[in-house]
Amino acid sequence: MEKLTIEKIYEIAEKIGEMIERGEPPLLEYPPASTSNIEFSEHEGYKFAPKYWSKILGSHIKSVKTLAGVIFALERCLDHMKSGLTMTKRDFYYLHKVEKFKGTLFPSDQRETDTRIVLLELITGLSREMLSITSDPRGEVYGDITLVDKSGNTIKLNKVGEMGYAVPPNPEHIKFKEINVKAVLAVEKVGPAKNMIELKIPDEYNIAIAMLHGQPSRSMRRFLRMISDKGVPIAVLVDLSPWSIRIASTVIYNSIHSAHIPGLATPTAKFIGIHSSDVEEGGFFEKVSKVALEPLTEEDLKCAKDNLSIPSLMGKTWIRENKWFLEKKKKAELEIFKAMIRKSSELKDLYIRYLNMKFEEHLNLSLKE
Amino acid sequence: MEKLTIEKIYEIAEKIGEMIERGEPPLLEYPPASTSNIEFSEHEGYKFAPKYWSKILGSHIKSVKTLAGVIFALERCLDHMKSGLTMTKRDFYYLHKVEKFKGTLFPSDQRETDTRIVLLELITGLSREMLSITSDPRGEVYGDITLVDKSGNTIKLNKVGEMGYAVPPNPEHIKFKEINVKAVLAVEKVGPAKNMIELKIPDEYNIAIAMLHGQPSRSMRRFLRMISDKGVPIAVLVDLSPWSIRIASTVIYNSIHSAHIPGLATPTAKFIGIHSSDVEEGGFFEKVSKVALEPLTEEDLKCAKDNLSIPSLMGKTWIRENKWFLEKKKKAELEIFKAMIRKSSELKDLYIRYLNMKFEEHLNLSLKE
Amino acid sequence: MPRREEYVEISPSDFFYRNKDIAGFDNPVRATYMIVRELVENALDACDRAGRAGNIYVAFRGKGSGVFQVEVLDDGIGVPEDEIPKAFGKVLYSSKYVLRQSRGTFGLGGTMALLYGQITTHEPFEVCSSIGDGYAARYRLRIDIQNNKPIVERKQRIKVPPGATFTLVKLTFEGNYERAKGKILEYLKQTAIITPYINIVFRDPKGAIYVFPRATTKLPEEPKESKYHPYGVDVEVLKRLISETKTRNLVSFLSKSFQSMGRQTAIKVLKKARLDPEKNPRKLTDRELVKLVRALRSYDKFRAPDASCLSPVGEEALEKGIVKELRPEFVKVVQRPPSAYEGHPFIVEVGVAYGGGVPATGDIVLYRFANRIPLLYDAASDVAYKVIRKIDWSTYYVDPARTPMAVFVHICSTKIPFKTVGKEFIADKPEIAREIELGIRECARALRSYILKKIAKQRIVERYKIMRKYYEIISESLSEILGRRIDPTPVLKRIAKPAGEEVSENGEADNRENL
Amino acid sequence: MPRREEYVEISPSDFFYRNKDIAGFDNPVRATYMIVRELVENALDACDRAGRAGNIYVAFRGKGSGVFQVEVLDDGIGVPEDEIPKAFGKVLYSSKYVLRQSRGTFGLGGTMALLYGQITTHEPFEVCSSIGDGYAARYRLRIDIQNNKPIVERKQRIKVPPGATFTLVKLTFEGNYERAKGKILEYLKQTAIITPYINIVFRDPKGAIYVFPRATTKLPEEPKESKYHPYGVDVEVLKRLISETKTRNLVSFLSKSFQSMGRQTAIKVLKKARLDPEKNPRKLTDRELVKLVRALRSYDKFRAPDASCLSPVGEEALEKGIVKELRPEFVKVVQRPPSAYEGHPFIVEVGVAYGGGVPATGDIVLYRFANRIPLLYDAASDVAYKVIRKIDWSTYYVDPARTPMAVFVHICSTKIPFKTVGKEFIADKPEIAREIELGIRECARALRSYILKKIAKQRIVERYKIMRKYYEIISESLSEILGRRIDPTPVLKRIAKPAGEEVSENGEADNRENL
Repeated sequence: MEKLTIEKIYEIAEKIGEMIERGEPPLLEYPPASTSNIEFSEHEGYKFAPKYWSKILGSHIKSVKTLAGVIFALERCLDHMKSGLTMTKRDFYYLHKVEKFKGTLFPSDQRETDTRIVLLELITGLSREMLSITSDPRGEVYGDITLVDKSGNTIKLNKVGEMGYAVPPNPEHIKFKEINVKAVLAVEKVGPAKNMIELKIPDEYNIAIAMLHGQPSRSMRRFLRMISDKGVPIAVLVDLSPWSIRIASTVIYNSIHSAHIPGLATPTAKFIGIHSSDVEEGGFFEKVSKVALEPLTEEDLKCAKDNLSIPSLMGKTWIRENKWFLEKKKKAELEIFKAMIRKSSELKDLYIRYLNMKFEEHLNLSLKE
Repeated sequence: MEKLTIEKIYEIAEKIGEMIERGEPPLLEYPPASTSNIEFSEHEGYKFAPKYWSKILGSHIKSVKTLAGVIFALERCLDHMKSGLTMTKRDFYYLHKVEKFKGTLFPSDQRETDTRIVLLELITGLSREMLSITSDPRGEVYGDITLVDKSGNTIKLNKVGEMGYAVPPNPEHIKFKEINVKAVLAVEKVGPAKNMIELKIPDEYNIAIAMLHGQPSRSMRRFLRMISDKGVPIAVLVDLSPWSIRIASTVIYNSIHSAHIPGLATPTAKFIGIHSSDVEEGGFFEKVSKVALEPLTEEDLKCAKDNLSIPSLMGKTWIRENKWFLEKKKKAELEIFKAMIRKSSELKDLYIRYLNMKFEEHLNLSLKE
Repeated sequence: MPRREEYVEISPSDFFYRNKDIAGFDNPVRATYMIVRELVENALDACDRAGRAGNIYVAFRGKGSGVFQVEVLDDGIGVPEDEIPKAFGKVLYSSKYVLRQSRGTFGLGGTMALLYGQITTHEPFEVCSSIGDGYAARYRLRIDIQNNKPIVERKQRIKVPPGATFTLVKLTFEGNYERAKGKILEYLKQTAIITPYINIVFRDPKGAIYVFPRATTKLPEEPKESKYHPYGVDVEVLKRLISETKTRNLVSFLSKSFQSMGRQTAIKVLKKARLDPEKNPRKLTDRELVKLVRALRSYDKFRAPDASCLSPVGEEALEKGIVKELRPEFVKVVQRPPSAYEGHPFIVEVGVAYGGGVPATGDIVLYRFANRIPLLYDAASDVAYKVIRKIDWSTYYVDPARTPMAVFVHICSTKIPFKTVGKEFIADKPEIAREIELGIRECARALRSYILKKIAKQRIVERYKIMRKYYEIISESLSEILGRRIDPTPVLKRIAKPAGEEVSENGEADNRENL
Repeated sequence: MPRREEYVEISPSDFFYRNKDIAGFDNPVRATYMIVRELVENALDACDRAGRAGNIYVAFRGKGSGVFQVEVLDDGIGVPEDEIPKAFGKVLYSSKYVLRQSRGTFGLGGTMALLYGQITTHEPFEVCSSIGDGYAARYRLRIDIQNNKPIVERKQRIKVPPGATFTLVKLTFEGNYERAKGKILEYLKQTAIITPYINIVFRDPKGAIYVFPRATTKLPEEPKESKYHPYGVDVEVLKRLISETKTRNLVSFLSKSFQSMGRQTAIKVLKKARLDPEKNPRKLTDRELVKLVRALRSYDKFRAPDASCLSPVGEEALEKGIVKELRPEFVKVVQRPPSAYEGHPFIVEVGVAYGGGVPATGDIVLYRFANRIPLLYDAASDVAYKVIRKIDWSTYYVDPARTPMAVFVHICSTKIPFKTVGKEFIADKPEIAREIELGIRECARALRSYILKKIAKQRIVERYKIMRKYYEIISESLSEILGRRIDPTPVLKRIAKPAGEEVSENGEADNRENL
């Protein structure tokens, strides 16, 4: 992996260097992350399929700054990789905040260098994590999985504490040793996920639980894909809301925003709930859904409207769910399980019933077996 | 711990029940979290020392709702504790979103139930975590520390992956088995903390690193205090900014906001940097500080002004630092280390030099020994 | 070789003809509205002077290509036969140039309307009037603009019942009724509010009839002609008073010619001016005249100007006018005591109407009146508008953005400080602003206590129901914790009726007040 | 028993005396400013009529307790001896009631100033004037307000050099100079902009002297008296023209009495009105008069009104006026072609000044002029203000919030559509708004190309410097990655001078333009 990255950097540097020495204004071509360069399919999710190319031309006053920024950044990335170090976006910004860049690459604010990072990804065809630029990681996994990560230690993900294993910023280095779960349940919110762990559901029913903490981080998405590539079914459990179908679809299909990064989609993952049918008549939550649903806020409604033009939400299920939001102007949250019970001793059974129903329906897998 | 909580709940229920049966309007007294009930000292941080008491009177139309809310909440907490379950604030909100509470306890939004949680803490004198109400946890610790948490597993915090151990929402259950570090370094930001781990600084120099992710969560603060109670020195490394001295002081002294919760302050912890003197003439960062400092934003400046009236920032050091912000209108971030180096291979040495200097100065401890 | 300019004199009617825009006649739409307004105001004045609850009939007839005939008939005091030509056909000739409140301060609006008709259609206008002596004089008139003189084209006498008084004015003009319609109807509606004792019937060019019936037959007291207040005097006025006086010495002159001026006061003023009290006023030198004016103006112990020359509508009548046209849930009208600015007496009447039929516009609807004339244009420049904007309405438990609410401000004065000849908005005199604010605040306080009482009564009824619900929850939760039933009945009995609060038997609060 | 109202006639001066506020004399501060303005305007008119680059001297003298004496002297055309009493002592008597651009449209401002002096101090005023025949007439006058008549208190003749013409007006009044001072100086400064050929010297009550020297001796062309344009006609005007004509038939009458009316056109109009071209105009019936007016107004092929009666300042002179008073970095003045609204011809002159000495207020500074009079009050109600607000200035690469910028709008017309007698702001006539907008946009386009050129020249020079810096960074980073030195010189040579761009030798761009 790292070798590929280093080769790519040398290749670009060689090309630009030669042009400069020939007295030819250097030129870098790259496929912009415009919608026309992005394809979507249910089977692969978002895929980067460049048809159009943009140019960074060393003879244009506006382009030359970009060119210099890219070359400088490649040099710094190479240096960090050689030292085994990562940097954050803020680190990357600070690399430019030096005396000698006054009037040239000295950034007016971090947005400027953040944009450059996306450009680096497009030019190299690699993710920024591969170039050693990471962001704050987010998300933990709990369950009977054994792996070795960059730290070199062998880690059993149900033996690292009650929160589970904190997924590192760049999971590329992870090697799986043993996987003893029949599925991974990715849960949007920490609260319900934590309750399931407290109720020993992962231990007793042999599944792993991934806590997404809202919109999943790139590292969590990459981790889920890597474990899916090992043949483990992935189930996604989120709120019933316009935002949450985005979360589920991001796990499954990746997003337009990072469509140019390979390996972030998990197309075999299944969106198991909460579905609108669960709160409708005859649904699992029927008895509380009249009062426990929340009204959509202005922003929620705007989100549902915007969903109508998101390619990954064009499939039948997504359209049905989103239409429900627009019609009913309601949402339900995973906390609705708590509104279903009078005594907390009823909670475990409730979770099991729900998950078993959903696993059978979507993963063709019985939880109880 | 849990027994105490359960007893407290019974005691309150008995008292109210008896008054009702006597036909006497029930009365609950509690010390409000007003500034007059809060004391501050350098040695203990914020401390709750009730002098004034408020009343919830069952004969007042406005109080009766509060009373009913409190009694209902106590019953639900008791139930969760008995099942070994936690709930989030959102869960707590959802407990009220049921048909039968229409027109009474049905909340207009979550702020209503959040306020009730603080009231529960004041009435019982216990933290909400003890009452089984937790929030999303935040923060990891990496280093040669062995402990057992609620999961029952024995965990070595430098063997749980490259991010370290994710601190659980309620660390109360943790039992330390072996502590082989000479200090814990609490770092505000993940980027620099991660770099230190990548550079093997904790392994080679026998310290632990705690990643605060900005303003530290209550669980992280509690964890730091627990480890400090075991005799381990704690060092706090944050940005040089009006917000970050708040972060450091929160670790050391707790905050006004949660002053009524015992055990959140770590008064022996030391604020080791970044200090204004580090970026001034003759300071560690002198050579880059002219360009690498960021100007204070409007909000930063307002924060610095507000700091002037925060009791825990009245000490000499804090006043000196805060004055510097008001005068210079600048800030520095931990990423400034990256602006100091031309090659990333220089980074490790830079960290070591800085930490060694600071440990000697503030912890009277040599990193290199 | 010296050059010489040519100098010309023009007549007052020529002056206003050339500058008709400044009197509001600047386009066909505005002129149509102004014609109705000026003629109706003259009719209202005539009714007031007759001292009875009068009737006014206004009718439009379309004559094609933008030409209209308008007829205004009132049963007011009537115009004497010999005064008709000049009163209607001469600018700056009027019965209104006295110190008494009347609607047309400038005394030229009616003639401007007739002049506008003449220059747009070249048709003569007709006036027919009787002062009650058994016959009516009917004139066909034109105006000789260059000489400011009426031209009588035809005149006849008609027998009418003795005692019958009326005036009918009929004129033809080029205008635009369609676009002026909204303003005209709004003007008549507001006129009906401020003169609730007058019956107004309006017939539009399509034959539609709008009736604004009277709500009372009680008239406001008629304004009296008054003497000058000393503060309102300049050298010119003083000279005129001296030329009219029959007195022989300054003390008598002052005490006879001015308001609030007894002999004692007169002597003090003269002492201040260093003038001999026995001096004949006609013998004052120019320098002494100036000294006397200064003394009159700087003496600071006069009573406020006499307001008997003013004729406010009255709290009861204005309330009736508001109720009849708007049907609000609540109304409060306040008449402020007389006050004065720059020596001119004035009285402010203020009303606040709330809920019910008040138009819901999302903001306070402001109705402005000056000497019983509605003011329809340029509200935002008016002193009352500024006062309303200054007030923090939340103090009074009202949110003008959510509750329909109207404010009425009526100023009457011998001299309304209009900013333009168009008479559309009132200048920001601090004395007037103050009275308006005090008036509005008094009404607003009444509104506040109305709202608060309404709320309080509803609350007591709700209280017990709520208490019961909460104690059920408390009981259930306590029983769960303690494992035994806690019965809430004992405490509920105790707290149902707290001291100082009472529940009416049927639980209904009486929300009707002030109506 | 019939009641009878009392009817009274008042004189025009009495009318304006009673309503002095509507002419701007409503308080001592405003009156002080108005007195200067009205007298200076008369002086400016006198200079213009004399056809020379004149001189005006204004002096204040304090007399204690708020009383001032003001003297205004001009070397303009002078007033004939026999006209002096009426011209100054009678309202509605003036040399300005002709169809020609002059400053005082209403022709009563000067007399109002004198009247104000008289009623506040009871002092007579003095006028001394010569029309160049070797002597000057000196009068001491008062106004008989009730009868609108001058009273001559004293008169004498003084020998002066033959050919010397001048007018001196001296009056005493009660006012407030301290608070009026700012407005008076601003008025004089703006007057100096719009009449750059007049020398103005002002002496304030403390003896401080302010000089506004002339910037040119070239006068604008003198306005001519003009015939009526057919669109500006109503029945009244038509009757007056008929009463004055010597022609015997309608064709000749029309073509002699109106602008842009040849015989052919006259015949077409008469055909439209169905009138016999040979008919004697004096024999027209009332109905025929109306028909003729309608035909004149609805005929749509007349040329725009003749603007020869107008006297704009001229682009060059206005530019000089602006440069001399403001010293801007850039200025552009545009005179729009004559246009007309409602039959009144008008010409708009617009200027835009940028940078340099233009006052930096954070917004566009708007200088408004009407018939060469500065307008100082109520800018926000003026048509020019609305036009400026409508324009998206970013289109012209200027940000009024950051760049000091001034806009000058001068409208001259035989009839300026003022909204008030105070003559402070101009009504929103679409034709006028359009011309102002076109003028401003033309100036703004010139400003844009000035700014763009300035920017472009700076850019080329910067380009090479920047390129070099970036290639140093690229070279250094590449060398680091590849482990061998990459020399940027070859590519830098190639791209330093791109096709179509040139670098001047010294790299300095010439930023001075239009000045």
